[in-house]
Amino acid sequence: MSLLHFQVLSAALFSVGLYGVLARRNAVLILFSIELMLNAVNVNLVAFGAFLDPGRIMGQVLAIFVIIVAAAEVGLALAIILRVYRNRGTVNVDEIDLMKW
Amino acid sequence: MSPTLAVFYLLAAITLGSAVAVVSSRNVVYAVLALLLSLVAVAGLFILLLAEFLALVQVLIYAGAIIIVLLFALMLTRVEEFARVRDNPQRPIALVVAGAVLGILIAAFLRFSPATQELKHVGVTALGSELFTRWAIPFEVASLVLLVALIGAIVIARAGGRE
Amino acid sequence: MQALPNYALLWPELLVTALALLVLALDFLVPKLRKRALGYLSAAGLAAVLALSLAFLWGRQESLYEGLFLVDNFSLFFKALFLIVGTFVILMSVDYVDQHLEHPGEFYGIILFSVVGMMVMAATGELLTAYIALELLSFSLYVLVAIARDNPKSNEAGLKYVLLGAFSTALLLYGISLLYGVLGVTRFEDISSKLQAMDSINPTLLVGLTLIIAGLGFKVAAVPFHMWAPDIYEGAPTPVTAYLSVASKAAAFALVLRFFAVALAPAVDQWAFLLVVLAAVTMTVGNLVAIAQRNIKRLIAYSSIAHVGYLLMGVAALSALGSNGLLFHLVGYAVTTNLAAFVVIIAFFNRTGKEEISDFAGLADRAPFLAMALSAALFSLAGLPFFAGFTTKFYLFTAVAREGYLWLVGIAMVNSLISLYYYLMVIRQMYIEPASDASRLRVPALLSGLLAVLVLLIILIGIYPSPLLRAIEAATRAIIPA
Amino acid sequence: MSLLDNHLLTLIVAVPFGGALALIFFPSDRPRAIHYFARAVGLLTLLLSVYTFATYWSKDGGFQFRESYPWLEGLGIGWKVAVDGITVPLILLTGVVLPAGIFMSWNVKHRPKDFFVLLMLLVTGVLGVFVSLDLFFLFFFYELAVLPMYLLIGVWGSSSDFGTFIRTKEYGAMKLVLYLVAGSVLVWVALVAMWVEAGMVSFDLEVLEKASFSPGFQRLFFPLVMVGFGVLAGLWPFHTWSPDGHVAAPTAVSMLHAGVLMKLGAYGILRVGMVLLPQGAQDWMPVLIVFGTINVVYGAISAMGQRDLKYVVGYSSVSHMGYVLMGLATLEPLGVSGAVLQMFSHGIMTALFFALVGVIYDRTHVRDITVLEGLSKRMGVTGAFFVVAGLTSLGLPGLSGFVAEILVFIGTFRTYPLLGVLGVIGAAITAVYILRLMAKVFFGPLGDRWKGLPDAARIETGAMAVLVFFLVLVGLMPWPLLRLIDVDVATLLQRIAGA
Repeated sequence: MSLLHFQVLSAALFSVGLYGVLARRNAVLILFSIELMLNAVNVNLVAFGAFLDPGRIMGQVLAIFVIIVAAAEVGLALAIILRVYRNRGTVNVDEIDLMKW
Repeated sequence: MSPTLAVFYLLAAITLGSAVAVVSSRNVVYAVLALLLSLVAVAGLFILLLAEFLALVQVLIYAGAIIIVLLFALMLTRVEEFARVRDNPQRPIALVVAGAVLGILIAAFLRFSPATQELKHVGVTALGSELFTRWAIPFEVASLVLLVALIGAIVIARAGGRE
Repeated sequence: MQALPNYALLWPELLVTALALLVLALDFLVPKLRKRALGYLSAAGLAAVLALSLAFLWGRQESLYEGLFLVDNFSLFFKALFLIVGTFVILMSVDYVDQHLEHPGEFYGIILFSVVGMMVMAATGELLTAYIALELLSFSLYVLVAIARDNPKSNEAGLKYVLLGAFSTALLLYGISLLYGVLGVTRFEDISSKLQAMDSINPTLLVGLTLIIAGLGFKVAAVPFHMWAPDIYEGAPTPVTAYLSVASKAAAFALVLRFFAVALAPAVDQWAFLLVVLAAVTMTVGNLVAIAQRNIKRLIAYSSIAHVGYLLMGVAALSALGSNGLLFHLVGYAVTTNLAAFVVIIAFFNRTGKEEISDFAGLADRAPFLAMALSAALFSLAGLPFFAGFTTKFYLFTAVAREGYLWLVGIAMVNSLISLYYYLMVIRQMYIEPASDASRLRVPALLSGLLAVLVLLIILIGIYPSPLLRAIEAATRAIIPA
Repeated sequence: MSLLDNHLLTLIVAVPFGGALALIFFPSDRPRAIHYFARAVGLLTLLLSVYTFATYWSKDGGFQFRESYPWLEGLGIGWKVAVDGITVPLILLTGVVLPAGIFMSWNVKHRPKDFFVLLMLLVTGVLGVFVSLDLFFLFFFYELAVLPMYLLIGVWGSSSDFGTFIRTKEYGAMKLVLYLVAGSVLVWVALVAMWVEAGMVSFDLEVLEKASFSPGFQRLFFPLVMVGFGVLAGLWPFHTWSPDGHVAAPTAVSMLHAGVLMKLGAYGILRVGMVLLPQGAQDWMPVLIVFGTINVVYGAISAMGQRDLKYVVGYSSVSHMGYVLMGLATLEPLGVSGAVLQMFSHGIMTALFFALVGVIYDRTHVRDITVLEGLSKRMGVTGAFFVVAGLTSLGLPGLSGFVAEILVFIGTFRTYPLLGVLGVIGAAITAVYILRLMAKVFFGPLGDRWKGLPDAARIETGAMAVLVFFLVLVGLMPWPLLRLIDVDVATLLQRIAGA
């Protein structure tokens, strides 16, 4: 089990998330895809911190912050999504088109 | 293959498999569950990296938040409507872009092979004291971020007004 | 245990936070009719913090946690800018909030929180802190954009903003994680010394830098990461649009400038070309697409994108003079000029509820002062003399040319010419086309007063820029020693 | 009067600017007061310009009335003003045309306040360019002179109906502004390049003059200056804004724009291009003189084909500016002096032309020369003045145009004889269309529609009489002007020859 294992995993997770952001139309699912990308970030941070950083701590600290903010982001984004859903009855981003993208 | 490596592959498979499920599922509820699974598997990976505290944070906060999201979604909307999922016509483009990014990242990682050190536990105390001294300022700012998210979520999602 | 650091250095941020909490608390106590008072209180509070900061912090050179938080002229310059903009935007919003929003307390409170975020962004010399501060700003803006809950356009803008914002943050963070992996540090000065020690840039770091530039590119709305801006500008409540186009942009540039000047200076060859291309494409696309716009807020959105292109030149041509030029143009264009334009748009919208460019027909007869002020703002944006835009553009372009980018400056000047065309189309509506509704528009005294101040500032910067430039030079010296 | 002399040039720029500022705060519902105030400002400008001319007269040439203050040390920009023998006549020109234009605007009833504010900003720009010795301020005022044009034409201008299509005033305004700003962009690039090349210390013309740019640099950037300023001078093929813009513009604006503003272009080529890039000037002048000749001939031929009286004058401006460009391009003392004198002469003449067209249009509401017939029977003064302007335009001896054009022709014959011939042919074509026009419009049988036509009002007659006076005066006594011009032209040409 080496650093490269984690890096490749993180790269794969990031790419899957990126694909999701670009391919999905449902706002909730776009949000989830972004969370996958953030997880890829965390895998990177923790792995780099563990394998490379002599202090070993900074990677984890960074990851904690990312987790906290990401969780808050899910909550806030969902509140907005719900509001849109109530006003418009849809959460598909390409049907939300009062203004062109 | 060492046992840890076997565990790594298992967790990696779960992480990626459920991630793919998240981005391809036709049902939002399944997607939430897959995301949850993926998050938990990543927490397992953190344990492999001897970052147990972080694994705990990941499960409690992150996965917790996602569960709340799930409940939220189920409670406030009718499932069958929320679950009506279709994808963009631009899926092939998305696939190409994501594939290219993956290729670039892996190519870059293969050419980056620094000397690594032994994995070692990081005490929760060390992490905590670091968090509250050296990183006190971002920590406080992060609490404001949470406050803003909370206020915002309430103001925006709260029923009422001219509905 | 080391000695307790000097937390007193944080007092401006703490005061604004306290003010925000106070406003939120008062919101529960003050009866509904007196909500305007919250706006005035917030504005007065920010002005007070501004005065105190300028009085006590100018010229200080101190830092907390070895550069994690810096008190220097650069950060103070931007803090003053944010406090001024915050004050103006809050005062601009009061009427609008009265008429259109249900939650004044939260509105002002969140604006104040975002000011805290921006202040930390300008003051930090470390990536994690920068990221968290950026998130405080972004979260506040997500909420502010969507805060008109019953307006579907506002909801829609909020949704798009939060999704694209989160996406760009993910790119930025992945870039940061790679940078941390390769260099093992996150403080700007450490990054700089590590980069200096490397003989060649390894590909992982290069990918990381590219992702960071892409993520920041989203935040400043540089092409090709700009597509969110027009929709969000159009859909957001108008005072929030003003805030977005001015403050968030300034904050992002504060961060970008310090990051590139302090942390990435040793690797300048790796990213300068990327930024040059980004700048050229951004200004050209912004200006060309602006020509086709019918909505005044979208027009300003695209014109802002174009101006981001000009500002990016200042980053690409990184030097003391380039940084001066960037800051100068940021103040001249973004702060004074855009704010003035938005005061007019808000005043017009409050009275008529309209915001299409064709709705401005005959404004010269209906509200001569508004028409004159908007013309001054548009001429300033186009870079015509007597107005701030002329002097700041001249300075910025000259500074960029000095670093050997004369061809880029040529492109920028041609762009400037293109922009004149669509600004003139707005002026044509106001002065030449007849009004469909000839009734006179009354402008409330508060907005007139703000507008008068801003127009005077536009002219003052245009013809007597020396005092402002001296402050800017002092700010630049904090990040780029002469 | 040393206090006045020490601040004369700042004052001469400040007067119209201050007038504009003061007018902004005038109550809009007092149109008479606004008109009177504007006239006072115009006359004060005239007074100052005459004073400048008269005081400079006793000096030995070179830059006089210097003032200089630092403004932006970081880039080496300062407020530095001075005039030499080339600029003084142009300041006098501006001082004469401004009040004439203001008096001719007595019938502006729509938003007179805004009109005069913009007009004065325009003149501030013009005077600023003439006095500035700092390239930043030169450019600043150059752009300032363009800024008010869009509104001046768009709000107070008039559209032309060609039967099959309409040239709207908005079109003319937009075209003019975009062309001129496009030209200024080229100039701007060149200015910045010179600043960088000269060591990034100063935008001061006199400092840059000593920088001795490399021949390659000069060859590369002179065309930018030449074309950039040339656009405003009506240089072919970038002249098309000029007829469209001048025709759409209200009378006073056409007078100032064709009379004075176009001279900024030629002045810019001289002051920035020839002074700072002498080697480039030598290399590129053969090209400029060809274009200038095309201007003369092409402008004259185009004027011949027009039916709209104002378009005739518009194209004749293009043609006459060609003489200025030709003269400059000879790089020969007589030619260049002739060019500067032509700037003055054409400025007065074309202002008079546009004033006359304004008077006629105001009475008849027609500008079609096939319809206008025998007007001098009813409009004697107008007809007489038109004859003076027309004869100046075709170069009759005794009027200012003759002196200027003969100098240009001599200069051209000495350097490019073939082009000199073409220039003379251009003058001949001018004679044809002007004489034909005068015969038809003024001296034919009186058209039935025009039986009850009133002549020019007293105020108009007065304003135009001043212009006529200068045409005759300079025609009879050109030497006071030429004396000033010759000294500094000689200095300039020595510098170019030494490059």
